[in-house]
Amino acid sequence: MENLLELKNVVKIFTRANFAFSREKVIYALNDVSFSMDAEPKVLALVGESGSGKTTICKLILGLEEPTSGEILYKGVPLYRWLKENLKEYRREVQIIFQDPFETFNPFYRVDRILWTVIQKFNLARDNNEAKSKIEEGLEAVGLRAREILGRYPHQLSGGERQRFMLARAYILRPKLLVADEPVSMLDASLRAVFLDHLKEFKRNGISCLYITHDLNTAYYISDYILIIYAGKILERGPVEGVIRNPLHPYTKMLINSIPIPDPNKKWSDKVNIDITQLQKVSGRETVDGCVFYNRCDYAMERCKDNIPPMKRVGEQEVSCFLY
Amino acid sequence: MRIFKSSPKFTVGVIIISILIVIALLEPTINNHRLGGHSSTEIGLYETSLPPSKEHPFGTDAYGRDVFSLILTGLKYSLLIGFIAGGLATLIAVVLATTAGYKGGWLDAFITTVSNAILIIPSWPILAIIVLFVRKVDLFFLSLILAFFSWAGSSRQIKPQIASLKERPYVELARVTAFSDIEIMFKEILPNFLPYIFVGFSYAVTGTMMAETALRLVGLGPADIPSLGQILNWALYAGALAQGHYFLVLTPIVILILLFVSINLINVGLDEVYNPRLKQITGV
Amino acid sequence: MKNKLLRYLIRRFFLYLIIFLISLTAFFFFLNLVPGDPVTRYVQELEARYGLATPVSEEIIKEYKEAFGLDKNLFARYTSYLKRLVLNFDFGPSFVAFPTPAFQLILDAFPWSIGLLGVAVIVSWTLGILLGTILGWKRESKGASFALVLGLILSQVPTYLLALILVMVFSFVLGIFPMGGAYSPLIEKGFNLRYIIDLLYHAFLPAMSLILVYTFGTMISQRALVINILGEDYIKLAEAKGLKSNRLISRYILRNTLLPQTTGLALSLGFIVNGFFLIEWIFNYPGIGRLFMTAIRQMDYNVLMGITVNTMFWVLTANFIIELLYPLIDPRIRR
Amino acid sequence: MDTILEIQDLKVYFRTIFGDAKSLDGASLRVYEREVLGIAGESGCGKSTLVEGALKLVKPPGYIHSGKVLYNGRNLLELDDEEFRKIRWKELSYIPQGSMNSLNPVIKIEEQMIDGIISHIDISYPDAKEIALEALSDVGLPSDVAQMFPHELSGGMRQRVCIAMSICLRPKIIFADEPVTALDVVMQKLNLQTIGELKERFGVTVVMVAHDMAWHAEVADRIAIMYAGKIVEIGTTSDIFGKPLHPYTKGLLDAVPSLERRFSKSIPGIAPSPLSWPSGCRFHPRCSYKMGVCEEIDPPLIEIEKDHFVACHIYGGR
Repeated sequence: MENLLELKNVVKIFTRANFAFSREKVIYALNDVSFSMDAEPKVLALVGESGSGKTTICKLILGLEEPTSGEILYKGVPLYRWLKENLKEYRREVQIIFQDPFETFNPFYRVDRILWTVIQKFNLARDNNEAKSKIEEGLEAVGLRAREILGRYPHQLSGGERQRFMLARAYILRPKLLVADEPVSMLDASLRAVFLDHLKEFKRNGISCLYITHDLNTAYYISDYILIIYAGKILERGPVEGVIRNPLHPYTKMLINSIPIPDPNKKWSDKVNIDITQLQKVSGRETVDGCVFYNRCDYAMERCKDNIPPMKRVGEQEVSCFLY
Repeated sequence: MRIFKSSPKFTVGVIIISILIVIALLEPTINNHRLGGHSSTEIGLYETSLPPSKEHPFGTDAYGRDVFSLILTGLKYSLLIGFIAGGLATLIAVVLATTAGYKGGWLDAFITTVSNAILIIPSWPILAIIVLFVRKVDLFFLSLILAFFSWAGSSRQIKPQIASLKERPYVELARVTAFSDIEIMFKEILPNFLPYIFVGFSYAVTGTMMAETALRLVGLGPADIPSLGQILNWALYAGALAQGHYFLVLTPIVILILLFVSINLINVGLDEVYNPRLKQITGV
Repeated sequence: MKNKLLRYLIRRFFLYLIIFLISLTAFFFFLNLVPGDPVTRYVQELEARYGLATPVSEEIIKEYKEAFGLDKNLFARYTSYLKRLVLNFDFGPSFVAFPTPAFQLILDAFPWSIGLLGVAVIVSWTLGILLGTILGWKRESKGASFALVLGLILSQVPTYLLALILVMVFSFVLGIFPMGGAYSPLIEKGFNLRYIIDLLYHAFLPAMSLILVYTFGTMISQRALVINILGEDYIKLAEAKGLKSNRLISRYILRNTLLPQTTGLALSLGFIVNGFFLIEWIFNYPGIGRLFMTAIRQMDYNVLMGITVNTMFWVLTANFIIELLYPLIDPRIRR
Repeated sequence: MDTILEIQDLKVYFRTIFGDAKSLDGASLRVYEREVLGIAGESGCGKSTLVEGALKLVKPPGYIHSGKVLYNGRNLLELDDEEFRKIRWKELSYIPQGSMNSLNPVIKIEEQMIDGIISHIDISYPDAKEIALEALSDVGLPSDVAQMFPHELSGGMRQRVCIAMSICLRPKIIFADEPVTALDVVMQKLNLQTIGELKERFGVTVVMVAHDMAWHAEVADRIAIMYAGKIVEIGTTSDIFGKPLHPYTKGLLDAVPSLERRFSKSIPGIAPSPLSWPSGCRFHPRCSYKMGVCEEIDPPLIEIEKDHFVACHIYGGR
């Protein structure tokens, strides 16, 4: 049973050049990222701070960007062959939920157009009323009433309704893999749970989900397996219960330790001290040598400075750190 | 359209420009009726330099032509050149701006530098020399060179919009729904882009009209096309100022100013409606 | 830090040099590819005007061509033209005032233009920014809506049309200002007060026709900039800090409009110079504008080319100098 | 504990072409001395507008409709701008949102700190610089930050500069509007702890607006829950988390996902719009305890037990 999705040593470099003969500024958005999702439907969370490269991974999987080196395989076949030879089928099987509910709707058209084009493009219905029933079924599945939603313009819908509308679009398509890039970060806390419940339900309908977020709470809530990414490199991965309950990598520890618990009796016990390296803006690395977390790590050793720690298996989890 | 209610500037601009356009369109019938079939540029129809009267609301000029009809013809030709050259310039601007905005990178930087260069360098002396030394200057050639120098202005208005529209998530959503590039361009980007094309177009029209009037004022360009600039030239060279025929000089200027101001009002009105922060301040 | 800034400026300098050379070459080739050459056109013009017999003109054209080296092939002419231009600023002799080189004519006329243009632009730019800031800051004040309407109209009037109106109203009708020229003919030139006042008296209308238009143009754009900035977060914090309004306006609002206004000035120089040529023609002001117009009438090719190249050079240099200020105005550019 | 500031029935509306958006529709609140008061609620509930109203920072098209802000026995809203300006920053200071551009991008950090100081106490530039550098070290920032420009600092550090600025003149009350929202998790903890310590280190009262209940659990002494432009519950942190009274507060606490439990439940329905608030109690369309009276009468805020107020008809009887 080959993997549904696999990334092998993917590297993505962004160069910022301008016209007047200047030396290009090289930024490593992703350096040597490898992970895979097997065919069995699951929710895999990719957790990282802003600038860690998680959105770049999303764009690479959807073919909106090409990797500088390394390979992306979908069902064992390289992505570029999918995009060249049967783009339609790939688009049918791999779909996306964007972060900003206000920007994913073209303000010029009514919202129904999004569902109609999906049905026409992938000819999911033989005639109009089959299409209509598919649309209603899709909206019902995400708790929206067709009567209230259809026929309206995007600005007449709330943020929560719009994100669920996008879920309905995915539901109609029945993709194999749904990539969700920070789908709930723009929603109020009270609406998040209902959206995330629907994502969980999708798993029962055989739809796997790559859930990209900076918020460990929501990742813990819905995912089965979790990857921690920092400055373009995967530092730790494993089943979510294990990684949250006993984090291995110092960075994961620091993340979990920084998340406030909504309970006055469980306040933070330690005090964070500033490290001066935090002064400058962090966005990707210009150089590649050594562990990416070296200058913020409390356990940094001489070894960590110049060579990159390989991925080691510890129990069910894997971690890239010389401590193990 | 909600826009009329929310921006008085836009409404005033639209009213003035529509009146002027309607008059220009009716020019052939009005002049036929007034001049009994003669063309308004025909010399010696009436006595020379008559003061304004009922029959000749703007009087007559030194060559015995009725100024009112002359102005109408002038308005027609000025608008004609303005819209042809302006349309051409906008076409060039939209094509170059979209390729630059859509492709980005090296091509984008190159086109921006070229358009900035054209903007920075004073175009009038170059235009004047070209028109002077080219033997045969017809309407088409004049519009072409006018368009060449004014596309830069409108491309500067259009390009930032294209670049920002291309980045919008709904374009990426379209790409993920297997839309082809063409479909994305025309179905997703173009509809939201129309207001900006109009802004670019109005910049081009005012730009070319100003340049054309400047050329004709000093007597350059095709004499057989009596635009408002040409009428002004005739008036000045006939010593209208010295002889006190101020009306002859004032009327073409006032109409030109009306043209430029009304088009600009439309632009400012559009900008206030589409620019959230300006809108917020004006309480709309 | 310093060498990065230097490298940035050197890069920009080369960019401007390339723009200048390319536009010069494009203009030169375009003109020469056009049917007929300047000399023949010039002689034809003379015939038309003074009824010279046609056979005579053949030899004259040939002699003129040799004199101006127009008979060599295009590329040779271009290289020699460029060599003369770069080495000794020689634009070639003027057709009309034959022995005097075009460069000399331009040199005499140039200070008049720079003086008037420079003063008018600086006055209107600063005045426009001040008025625009006030309009943006105090929106409900009584004069505000009137100034805005006036601004919306005046900023759109081309400078040369306003010049016509001003000369008509103030010189011909009211007669309180001279009809043209830079100084009254009998005046005794020299560094005395009477001469200076006379100069100002003559320069007032030409300057006003530019100042009125460009001041209101800058005012309108400044008002929009200020309104935008007032919505920014750092203004909210500045107000929460309880800053005195003049400090808030100067260090927070004005300071942030400097960069957009400077780029605006740089990009509109070309447009202003366009109008300025005509203003000098209307007011018969002895600058390069009037020289250009007389050269137009006499088809004096070398003077025309000289003036165009000269303005092109000066506008590009002005832009380069303004760009030098960018890093000082906005620290983000230094990065 | 005596009251340092009291807000009475404050209303702030925004003019739109569809009529007035009543973002803040009559909020009453007492702030005690030397406490950290958390103001919680979701987007659109009017919590930021409350702070902007109290500090008279409301910009057109918004306007202060009515209400009083009592401080030192005076109603601040009746002071003219110049009088209000005198007490700004010296007594009432402000920490802006963690968004990108709360600092003036074109002038140095040092100058932005100093101009707040010089506008209020008349001392020389070097002395003011001394105060600024001291404030920077109070929040653990090196002194060469003063010579830097905002774009050279990361988001978290920029926010610490804002915190340093707000304590330069040792004010009585600091209003913080979503101070850590746009930051990374680690930076959020760092800056949140600093804000929490302001009370002990400088004896200052902090009013912190934030949408995340977990932040209030960490630093707040008392919490006011806001919904649809009004205050629906006020109580000590332990009371709010331990014995939440208002149905919306209960819903809010259940909805917040956390690493403690993998289960959270949403509040049904959608947030109402300030252009047309629901009649009576504004939560009734989404409330599972809804009674007939809830749709007609908007329940007043009453003190059920010591320092624990709630606006809900369920408790009306007692």
